[in-house]
Amino acid sequence: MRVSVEITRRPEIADPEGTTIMRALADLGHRDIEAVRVDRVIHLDVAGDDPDQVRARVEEMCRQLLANPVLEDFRVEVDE
Amino acid sequence: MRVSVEITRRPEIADPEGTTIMRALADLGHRDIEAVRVDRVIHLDVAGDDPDQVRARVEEMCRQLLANPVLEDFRVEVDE
Amino acid sequence: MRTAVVVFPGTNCEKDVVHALTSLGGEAELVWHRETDLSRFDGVILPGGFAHGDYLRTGAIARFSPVMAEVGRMAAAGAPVLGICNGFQVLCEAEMLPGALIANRDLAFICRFVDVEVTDTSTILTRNATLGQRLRLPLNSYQGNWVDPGSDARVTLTYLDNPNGSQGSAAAVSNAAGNVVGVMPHPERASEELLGSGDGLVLLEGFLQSLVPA
Amino acid sequence: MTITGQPVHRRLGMTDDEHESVIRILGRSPLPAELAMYSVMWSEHCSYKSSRAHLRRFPTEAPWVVVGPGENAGVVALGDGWLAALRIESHNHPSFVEPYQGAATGVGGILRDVFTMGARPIALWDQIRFGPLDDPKNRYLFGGVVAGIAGYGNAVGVPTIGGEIEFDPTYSGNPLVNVMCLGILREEQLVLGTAGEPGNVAVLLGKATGRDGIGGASVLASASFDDGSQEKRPSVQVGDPFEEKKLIEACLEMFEEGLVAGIQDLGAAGLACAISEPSGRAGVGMDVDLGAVHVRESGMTAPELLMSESQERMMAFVHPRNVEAVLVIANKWEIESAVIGMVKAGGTLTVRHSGEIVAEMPAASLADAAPLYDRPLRRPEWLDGLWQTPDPPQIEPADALIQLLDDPGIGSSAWTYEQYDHMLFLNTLCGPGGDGSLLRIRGTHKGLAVSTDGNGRLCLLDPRRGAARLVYEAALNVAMTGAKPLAVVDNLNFGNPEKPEVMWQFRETVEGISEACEALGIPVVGGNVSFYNETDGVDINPTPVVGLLGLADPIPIQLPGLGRAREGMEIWEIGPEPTQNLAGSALQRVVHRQLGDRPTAAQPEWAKQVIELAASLAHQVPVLHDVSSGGLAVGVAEICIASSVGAALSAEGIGPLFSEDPHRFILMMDPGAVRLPADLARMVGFVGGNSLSMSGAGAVDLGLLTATYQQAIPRRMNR
Ligand SMILES: Nc1ncnc2c1ncn2[C@@H]1O[C@H](COP(=O)(O)OP(=O)(O)O)[C@@H](O)[C@H]1O
Ligand SMILES: [Mg+2]
Repeated sequence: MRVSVEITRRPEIADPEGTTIMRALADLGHRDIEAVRVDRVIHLDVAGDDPDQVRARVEEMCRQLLANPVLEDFRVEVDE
Repeated sequence: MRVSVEITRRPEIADPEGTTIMRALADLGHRDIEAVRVDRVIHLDVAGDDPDQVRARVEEMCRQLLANPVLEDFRVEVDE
Repeated sequence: MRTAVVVFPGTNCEKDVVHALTSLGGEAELVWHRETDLSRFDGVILPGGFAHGDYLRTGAIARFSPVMAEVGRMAAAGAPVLGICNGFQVLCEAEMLPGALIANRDLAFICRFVDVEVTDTSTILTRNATLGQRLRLPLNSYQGNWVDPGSDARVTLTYLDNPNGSQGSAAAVSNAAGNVVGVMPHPERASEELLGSGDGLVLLEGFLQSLVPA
Repeated sequence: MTITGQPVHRRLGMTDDEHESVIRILGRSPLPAELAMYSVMWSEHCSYKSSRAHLRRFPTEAPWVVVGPGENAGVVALGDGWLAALRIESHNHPSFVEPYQGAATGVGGILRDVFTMGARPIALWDQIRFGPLDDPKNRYLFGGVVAGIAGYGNAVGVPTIGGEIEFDPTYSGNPLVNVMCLGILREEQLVLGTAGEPGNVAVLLGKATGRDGIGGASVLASASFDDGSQEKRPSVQVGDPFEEKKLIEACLEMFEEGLVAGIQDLGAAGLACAISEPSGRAGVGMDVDLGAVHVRESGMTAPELLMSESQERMMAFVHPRNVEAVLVIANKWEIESAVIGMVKAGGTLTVRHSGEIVAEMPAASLADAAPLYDRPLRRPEWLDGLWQTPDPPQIEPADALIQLLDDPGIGSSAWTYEQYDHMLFLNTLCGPGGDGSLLRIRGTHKGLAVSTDGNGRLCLLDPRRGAARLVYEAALNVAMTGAKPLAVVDNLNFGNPEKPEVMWQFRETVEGISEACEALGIPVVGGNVSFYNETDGVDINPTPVVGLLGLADPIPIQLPGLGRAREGMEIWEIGPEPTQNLAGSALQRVVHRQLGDRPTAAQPEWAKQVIELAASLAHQVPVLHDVSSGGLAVGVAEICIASSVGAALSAEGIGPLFSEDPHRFILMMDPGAVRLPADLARMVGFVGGNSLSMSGAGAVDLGLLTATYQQAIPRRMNR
């Protein structure tokens, strides 16, 4: 099954990359951007056919490896 | 308006991050993952109220800066 | 004969490049990325480092620096333009060189000497080298993995033992005319036996000899 | 700040007595912002309240000392108007909470301590310690810390040219991440952390202030770990090497133009520290308006603004006539800046937020009035047990050697240092992989040599002897690059200072370092103390780390190197005859898996002779290598591997082959090339063949040695 995990940086955690991109966009004339944040999406193909089981397994992977609990939150979506 | 841009890596382009994650997951015992691909999502807050205009402007930013046509495609979503 | 060595915010090899060039009798001057007139120079080097912190994509933001228009103009006029490491990445993003650079195969930074072979001697970088000549140069990059699907690019140097997954083992590529070259390993770091190798000198000499009064 | 449960000051890690003395100083009970300031400034991390009394023991004077302990970094004179600035810092607790960012911000912090002095940082060294790599958690921490040091150091553009890696169960719940930085400057560029004269303007430079690490380093580093450490997580700081790079260049340009009267980095205790310490040092006061601080998040309270540990910020004190020029340079380098205050006469610090006074106190009281604890000491009872000589299992030297080379703390560290840019600036003459590092100062004949050394097992068995031996080992390492020892910085990583045994270990360590420095005639010019390295009540082995700077003048024309051994060369061991003593040795840890006996004491007279001899031999012979971890056998094996040639050792028996007794080094040279003093030198074998043989103990194939050594870390990190 195709699963996608959005890993988002906690709002209170600084995002130097987002800030730098925002400044670059401003230099290019896009001055009316109020905020830029960069996150990651991880797409996985997981064997299995029970969506709930698959979701549970992927959430486990997030806690183990994919997301950094200190800095990030994650959202798992099973697109059957 | 909140706009999110998904920057997806072209299929023919190698994805070292994806392969590394897949290997790491296997080490953790998750051996039945068939594919892992890592993409980026850029969230922007853009001033303006006309969704089509905002979309057009963000697509322009993607062509200019946010995506590299050699490596990536992009998909813009305006979540009003 | 003067060479402009461009400094973007985050560039860090600029003084090393000037040191190596001047030790060969060349004249080089640091130029801030906001400079808009390079007419007093006969060639340009974009040195290594982390322009704009490598944020978004390496070289993606630097490409829009004011100085880049001038770099483009000089390249079009046939002047020698060399991008080293991060400078290579900037030239790709600026579409002055084919392809792009992505993260190393093993997703780790690599700083060590690597062996490369000269595969094209008709560029500003390799004109003094011989075909098949082997050079020992320091690599120093996280995104040294060059890709260019369906490429017909001119590959100038290749790795003997591909350390980062680069397509066709390319360590350096040039534009069709051979006056714009991007090289991932650092010739200026191999400019003295005392530092472990002098193999970069033949490349930098080639660059200096390619300078012709603008 | 709304805080539930117990009184605010306790939640901020302040004892009731400390709270009382704040009330005494102010003559009233403190406002929230004032309490915040005192709590961070009086935290163990910032105030050294448990260690200060002992640190006074260090010898800190020498004719070449320009700035000793007390400033952001120590500064020594190198001659011809050149100065070197050096400092070492720990980021142990933050690296446990988030290895990548913890290590990265540790690098950022130590860099600021050095360029605050007006110096350009030219190199970094990392001393990192973890639990065994068979535990995935330790692999994660090790990988993350190395990636963090690489990610920040490489991008900020300062090479990391050496360090030390150790793996030991004692660090499983509490890794150690120490980073040392060296900078150079010309005399006239020296700047201090002083606010200077009344009228000077306080300019805050760099990153916008957010809620990062509120109470972070200070409170985090001042409280032990337990399951509660989860709660502390939100205060993790994120490093931005790009911002720091611009900040370094901007500040150095300001110094060159002589625009800055004094400057202070914002590290632990953030703004609270950066406004109070420089005022205290200059005996002045200051008016500060928090409303002027450029912020990343809206609605930050005064305490938050004062305690925030947002990275990449500096506080410059500037004469009014230079403010314009300073802002122009900040602009050029594309860093933000804000005028947030003005220095005033009389020592009162007055902090305003949206018009009203949120804090007012004697500026000096935040540093000088900090509590000073003379904590009880007790020699641990268990030490006598440990001093019994164990009877180790029998083992073939050849097998022991292979087991040692396969240890990730002894095997090749290329996996780590090849992730670090160690060549930038074209000055690295002796880089990672050898003994001491050597950097040239271009345009001179001078070279700066550095060695960093720690050994938790030795110091567990005898903190005083162990610590002294670290200083001698570091001195010998720099001598082997032709350098003369100049100065020491130290990083004291210990457990919970409220335990008398830990304080005893601390006192003994300070004593040992002091004795060795006095014997060598070198000062301690700076350092750092990290207490509360314990998890669930278990303290780490006492782990002092010594960083020693030496000066080579002139630099040897041809430097000795491990890779320069050739067929037919003689192998000599220089120094006192080793005993059978194995206390704290790698053999005990890796092979016997049993620690015991009392470490051999250093012998200052031998040490000085051996160090001077090594420094002169560095100009004459191709191969020098000190005998340390793994003893003579491992030392010779490392040379064989680096030179891809075998060797035959006449040395026999476990003691001579594996003892780590001090003041010894290996020398290789063509037969009779140099005359060696008979009382110090022993011929122990020849270079040649493609295996390493130890007389009466069989031979080990060079290929096997090499593969084992090179794979020690990669095979465990599966990369
Ligand atoms: N173990 C030590 N040995 C010598 N000096 C030390 C030691 N620990 C701290 N110091 C000195 O105390 C001063 C204050 O340290 P610290 O508050 O950590 O500075 P910073 O705030 O710049 O990190 C510094 O000059 C430091 O060198
Ligand atoms: Mg400091």
